[in-house]
Amino acid sequence: MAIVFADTAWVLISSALVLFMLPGLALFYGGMVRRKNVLSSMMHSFVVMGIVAVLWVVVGYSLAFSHGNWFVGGLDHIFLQGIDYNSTTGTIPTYAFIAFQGMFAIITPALISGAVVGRIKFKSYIAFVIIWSLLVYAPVCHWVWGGGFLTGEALDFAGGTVVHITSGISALAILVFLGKRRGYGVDVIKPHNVTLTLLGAGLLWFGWFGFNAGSALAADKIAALAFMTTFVAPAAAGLTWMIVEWFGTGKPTALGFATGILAGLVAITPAAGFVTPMAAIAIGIVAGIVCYSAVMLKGKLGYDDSLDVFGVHGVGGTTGALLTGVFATVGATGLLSGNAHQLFLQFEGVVITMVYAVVCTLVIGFVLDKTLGLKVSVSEENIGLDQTQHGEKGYNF
Amino acid sequence: MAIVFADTAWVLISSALVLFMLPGLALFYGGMVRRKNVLSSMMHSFVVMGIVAVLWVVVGYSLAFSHGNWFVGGLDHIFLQGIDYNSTTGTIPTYAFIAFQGMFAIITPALISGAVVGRIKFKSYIAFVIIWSLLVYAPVCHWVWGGGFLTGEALDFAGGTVVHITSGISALAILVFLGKRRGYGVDVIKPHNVTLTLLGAGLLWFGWFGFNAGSALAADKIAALAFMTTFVAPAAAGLTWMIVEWFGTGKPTALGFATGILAGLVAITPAAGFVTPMAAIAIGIVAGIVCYSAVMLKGKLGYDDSLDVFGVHGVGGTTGALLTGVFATVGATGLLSGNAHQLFLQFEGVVITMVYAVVCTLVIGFVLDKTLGLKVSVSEENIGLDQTQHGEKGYNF
Amino acid sequence: MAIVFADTAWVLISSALVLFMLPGLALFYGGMVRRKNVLSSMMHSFVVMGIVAVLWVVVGYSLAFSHGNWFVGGLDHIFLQGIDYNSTTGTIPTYAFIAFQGMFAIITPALISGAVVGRIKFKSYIAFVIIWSLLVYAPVCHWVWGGGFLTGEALDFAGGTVVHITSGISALAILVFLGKRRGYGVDVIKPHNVTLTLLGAGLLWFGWFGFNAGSALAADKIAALAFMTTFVAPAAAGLTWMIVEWFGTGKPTALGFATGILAGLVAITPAAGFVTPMAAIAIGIVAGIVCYSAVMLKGKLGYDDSLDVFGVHGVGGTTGALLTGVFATVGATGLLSGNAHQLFLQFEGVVITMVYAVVCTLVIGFVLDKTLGLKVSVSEENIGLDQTQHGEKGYNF
Amino acid sequence: MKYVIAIIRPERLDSVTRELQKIEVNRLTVSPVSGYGAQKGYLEVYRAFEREVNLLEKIKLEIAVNDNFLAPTIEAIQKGAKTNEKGEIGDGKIFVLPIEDVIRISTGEVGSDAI
Amino acid sequence: MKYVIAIIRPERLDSVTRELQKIEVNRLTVSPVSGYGAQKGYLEVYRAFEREVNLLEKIKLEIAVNDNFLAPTIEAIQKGAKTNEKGEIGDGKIFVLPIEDVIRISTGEVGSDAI
Amino acid sequence: MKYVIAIIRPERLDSVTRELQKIEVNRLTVSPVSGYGAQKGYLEVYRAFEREVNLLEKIKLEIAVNDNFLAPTIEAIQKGAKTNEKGEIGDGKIFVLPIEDVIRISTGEVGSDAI
Ligand SMILES: Nc1ncnc2c1ncn2[C@@H]1O[C@H](COP(=O)(O)OP(=O)(O)O)[C@@H](O)[C@H]1O
Ligand SMILES: Nc1ncnc2c1ncn2[C@@H]1O[C@H](COP(=O)(O)OP(=O)(O)O)[C@@H](O)[C@H]1O
Ligand SMILES: Nc1ncnc2c1ncn2[C@@H]1O[C@H](COP(=O)(O)OP(=O)(O)O)[C@@H](O)[C@H]1O
Repeated sequence: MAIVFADTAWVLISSALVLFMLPGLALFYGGMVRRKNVLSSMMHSFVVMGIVAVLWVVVGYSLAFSHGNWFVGGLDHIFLQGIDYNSTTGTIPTYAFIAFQGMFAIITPALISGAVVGRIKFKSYIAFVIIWSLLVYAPVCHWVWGGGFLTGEALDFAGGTVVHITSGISALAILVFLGKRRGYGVDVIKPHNVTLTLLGAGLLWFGWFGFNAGSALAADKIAALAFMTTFVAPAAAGLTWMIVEWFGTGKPTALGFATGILAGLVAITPAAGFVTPMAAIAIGIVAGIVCYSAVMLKGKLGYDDSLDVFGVHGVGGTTGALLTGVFATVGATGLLSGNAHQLFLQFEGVVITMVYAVVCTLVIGFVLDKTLGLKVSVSEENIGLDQTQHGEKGYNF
Repeated sequence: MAIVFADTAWVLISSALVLFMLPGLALFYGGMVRRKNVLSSMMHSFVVMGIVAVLWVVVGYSLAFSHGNWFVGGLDHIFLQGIDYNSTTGTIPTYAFIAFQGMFAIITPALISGAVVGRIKFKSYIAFVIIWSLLVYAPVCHWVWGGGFLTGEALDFAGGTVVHITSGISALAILVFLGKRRGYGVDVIKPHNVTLTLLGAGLLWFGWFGFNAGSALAADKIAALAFMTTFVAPAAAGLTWMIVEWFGTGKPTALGFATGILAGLVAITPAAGFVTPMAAIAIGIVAGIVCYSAVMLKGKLGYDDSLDVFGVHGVGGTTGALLTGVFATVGATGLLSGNAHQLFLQFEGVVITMVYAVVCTLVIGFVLDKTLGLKVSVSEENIGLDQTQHGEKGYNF
Repeated sequence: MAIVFADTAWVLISSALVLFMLPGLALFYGGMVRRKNVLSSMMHSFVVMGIVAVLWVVVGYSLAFSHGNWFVGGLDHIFLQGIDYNSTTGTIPTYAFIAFQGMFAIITPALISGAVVGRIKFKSYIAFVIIWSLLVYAPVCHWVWGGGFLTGEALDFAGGTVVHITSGISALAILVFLGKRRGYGVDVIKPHNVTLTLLGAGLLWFGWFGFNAGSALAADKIAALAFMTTFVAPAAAGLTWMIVEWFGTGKPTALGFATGILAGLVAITPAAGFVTPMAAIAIGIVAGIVCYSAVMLKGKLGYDDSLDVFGVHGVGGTTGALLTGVFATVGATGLLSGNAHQLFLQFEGVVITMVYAVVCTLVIGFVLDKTLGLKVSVSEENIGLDQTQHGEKGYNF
Repeated sequence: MKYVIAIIRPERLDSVTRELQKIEVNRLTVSPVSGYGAQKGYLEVYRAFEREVNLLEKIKLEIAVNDNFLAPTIEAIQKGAKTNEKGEIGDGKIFVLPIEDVIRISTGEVGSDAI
Repeated sequence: MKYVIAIIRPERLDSVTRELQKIEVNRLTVSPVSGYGAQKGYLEVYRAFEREVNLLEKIKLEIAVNDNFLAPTIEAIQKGAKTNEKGEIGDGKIFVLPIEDVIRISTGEVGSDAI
Repeated sequence: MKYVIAIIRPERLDSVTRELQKIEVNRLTVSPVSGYGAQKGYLEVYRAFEREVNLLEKIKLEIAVNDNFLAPTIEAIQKGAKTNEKGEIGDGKIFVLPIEDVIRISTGEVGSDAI
């Protein structure tokens, strides 16, 4: 089939934008940790670009998108067998589709890293990323987008469930084995460089336009709609977070605003091409309040989801997935358009994904903890992961 | 009407590029202030992404672009009423047009912040941005691009008048109420991190391709022309600034070069799709000299336009607007093509805009100063705005 | 001829991406030098955007791409004579082509700067960039892409020879006159800020999608292929570098991973649109091993190619050029497809380019050393180039 | 009057200042430093080069105290700076230097009143 | 010989060095520090946590002087460091410590000649 | 016990620590500072402003030593810190201050044992 050049250009640039979110994430997370862990934290995002890119073309893409069963794809396309530069998917070259989807496979495990900074062994992190990508990401991606049992049921425009719920809930599950950073809860572990975090938020938003609007897989009206919602939802969420924080603590922080933007981006992801801009603002406002509350609650519950992966991605992703079932009006209908069933389908998708991701992550965590060991020693944690895991320091004279 | 996919792709990616200028601006400004004000300064750019994005879809877009009178648009499209994802504007979805124009509405007030860093109250800044956006930006945008009385008269390809002159002159006006930073003129208040500023300049240039070439609203020959002029004019301006500074002070600074690039970008903005690349180089050279002189003059006049918003955007925007009337040859004619009248029209546009922006800004400033108060206390200024306005610090151990 | 809008959009955004590599390079290099040289090092990349952009439209483009002889183009298009916004090249406006090619002309000399940081006079650097661009870049570009004697012989999809081999080998040659930094080999001169370097690597990869996939000059299947190979090759190279280093020294460094990514990007450049993704992975793996070895060897040989321009660009570019002759299957054939002759042509292209670039660089270096002087004084080197060449410091309180 | 210089682990800063506040020593100066000592360092790698380094990140506290405050100050620092009950290598050191004079700039007070 | 340590506001660095140059004290060492003192701090917020902190950015000057230079040096610092005529809380402090010896590395000079 | 403060060039840090290790002084604290001294500075330019500044980047070493280690420590620093045989302006200075007490936090050792 002939490809549409404009769609190809759009998906290619969108793919580049999504990959660009990885340096963004590295900065976002890296700025929030202590100086002694900055490279370790950034490497958690960078190394995934290496690992999952290769893994994806070797086997991941096939598991997620080739013809298989209700649960997982087959092995028809391992090593990209049967695909060449002439192959097409929809109106674009299959290679463009594989690259675009590969970027999603990359960012998802990298998101989890925010929960485990400052104490996970680098080699165990690598093992975790590989196994989790195959065991959790590939199947869930197949369920929702690749022809699996949720395809055509739960609405997920750009990955609220596939990306954010899986990563958010897995971040929580892995903490069972990793526990807290030393001093957490007693000392305030403050971000060493908030300018990095702000810049990271900027890169993430920029890249997210590719993430969401690129998910239209065409430079069409739906892409424009998804772009628009990805523009206003995070804006509304950032403002909401800021206002709530201002009233709550007396100060509107830059970090809070940036986190709010992120919460809005997460929440609009599943809805991006299904809702109007005004609904997007509503979703952003709700996400701002709900995620803020989730993050505040952490302070009370005392688990150390260090950079609030669950509070932002898990909670924000769930919020977005459910609200998609409420507000959907474009190309699908939700509760407010009289289709209550969609909300149920959304709920079902969320629950199944959560349970599956938690169980798998617990198993992976257990096995890795017993074999490689997940957590560094006390003395390594004290000195910092940059020196102990990577033999280098972020900053020298 | 059917949309053109290629144009849609181009305007969408251009919109993302323009939004990306905000983190760029945050870095550009943030690097130039003292450590204790870095987050405050960056937040001036970030928070505008939140505020104006929402404001724009709620009412701004309608005021600027809906059918109204010679002065301002109507309220037909508040809350984006009457527009859905099927609506088109020219060859692209209206949502793409709204998003693209929204980015311009965002960056304009953010530019002003460079003049007021280190001493403006955060809540007053927010109030200022909201009021100024409605009172100054929306009408001027309507005049020039939305069907108002300057539409089709003054040439302004991508916002020399609408964006740079309004912000540059308003930056100057607001200083009437804010005065100088403490120690200004006695101590040299040096940039705390020039690498941030350089990186910011890089992001700005990158984003500016979307700003200018995206303003063609199509992926056509005019877009390519505007791209080309946006490529060479800042190059010429940066070199010119560097050479003049080298002769003047004996050293070519990195900050000077970056500022020169910015001056060139500003000056080519109104001209981008109307002039040849060689004319763009001429405009860049003139902008480099004129803006450098304006910035030097500040040292003599003693007002504290902290990061030279007037010197670069006000003066550069004016230079560009007038030179558009001199060099225009593509799709319009200027002085050198025998159309002296165009230069008069440009001049008229500049003067009317300046007067209007100054008057409004003075009024807004006066009211805010009497109500919320514009300036922080001496002790807050000493401690820095990061801690006093936002309760955080840019850098921790 | 009518242009294709989608191709125009793609080449324009690709051009912006390539220009964005310059701030990326500035960060990549700037992070690796000492604090006292950070601005100097960043300016080496920034100032080239100014100089070569102007030089390119004045004369460079004409020398490279206008009709000339086997060795160099003519002067038909100096000052872009004979070209206006209606001119087309293939399916895009000529202005888009000129801009895109101009970006390549910019990044090439900037790459060289990594070898000379911390000791070259700024004015001599500028002189070097101007002369080298005209004497080396323009002719070699003409040979390979502009109708010169290698056009249609040596395969070079996006500049393995034109960009990376010329810059890599010239970096080595110029060291004949610049020698080592003081203390090199005795003290370990460590990167002052690895977060900048990582971010730089991120920007470079992002921009490289424009570099390679944009080189298709159309938003077509070849662009998608080139995108895909530019996605997986650096991933494989980064992983390979990391693994080799891990075994070699016991620690996988972030800097090593980033350097590996870069090596992979360099090596896939000539091959990007000619090989399959699986071949790209093979090229990445080989590049990771070969470039790592080259960089390690430097430690033994004792020359001070400060930031390993030769080890990464020279060696990586050569590896890529030769492997293109091995793996080419799309639109050309290589050794593995039974066309051994192509490998010979690749080899020929590499050798001729290397010899030419070395000889020219030695001559330029010799002349500049005798006239302006290439190296700063011992005391200037001690104090650092930021203060002595630019009169500023990267960081202030 | 004494000038107390303490080198501690960055992660103990909060608990040290907490202990100090309990005894109402609430003036001090903090700076980030790197240290080298009994605590084992790690292999550091930079491209072709690798080397054993011991430079670890530490925090330096400087506290000027009147003589009667010296003992409690030292005790408070010790209490706050210890990683655990028994103390671990790398917990840091305290140096006590003599001060001859102190001047408070804003008021011009001198000597022990100015501390 | 004395070792003068002064903690001042960052924004006063320029005026202090200006005053010092007037009396020809033109050797000193500067570093950024954070301080904690009488000057009220501000609420600091980090996600779920908020806390009153007093750590404010300051500059530390270190100046080794011969005894006859001590008084003018202190005076010059005071003059330059004061926010205004009457002084404000947070303007900083000066500590004077004894020095036993000074060595200039390049020449090997020792004692008061080396200062 | 003495508190040795040395201001050296950043690029000499490695060679100084190497010399110190030879004499088994392997405890010290390092921090980045800026210095002002005999070494000529350079014109600094910031937009409309330009000024002669002498603030150059330096490294500060702090080493607490027992008295018998003082002389070799100073010698080792001098050896490592010199740019070349004859020494150059800007190579830095060493200040020796008295210490009254040292406490090792982890063990509670005090005095010269704790150094
Ligand atoms: N003699 C000394 N002189 C200067 N600094 C020292 C000295 N001894 C220790 N330090 C500082 O104290 C830190 C902790 O000391 P270290 O010897 O590692 O462990 P411990 O605290 O158990 O003695 C060091 O990193 C160094 O900064
Ligand atoms: N006793 C002390 N020991 C160490 N540092 C001190 C001491 N007192 C003050 N400082 C330093 O001086 C700075 C200014 O002191 P502060 O008490 O805030 O105001 P003032 O200068 O009016 O006394 C503090 O931030 C701190 O860095
Ligand atoms: N009297 C002093 N007090 C404090 N610091 C000093 C003093 N003299 C020199 N220094 C520090 O030592 C550094 C080197 O001294 P300088 O006078 O430039 O050269 P030299 O080492 O040849 O004497 C200075 O930059 C400064 O940081």
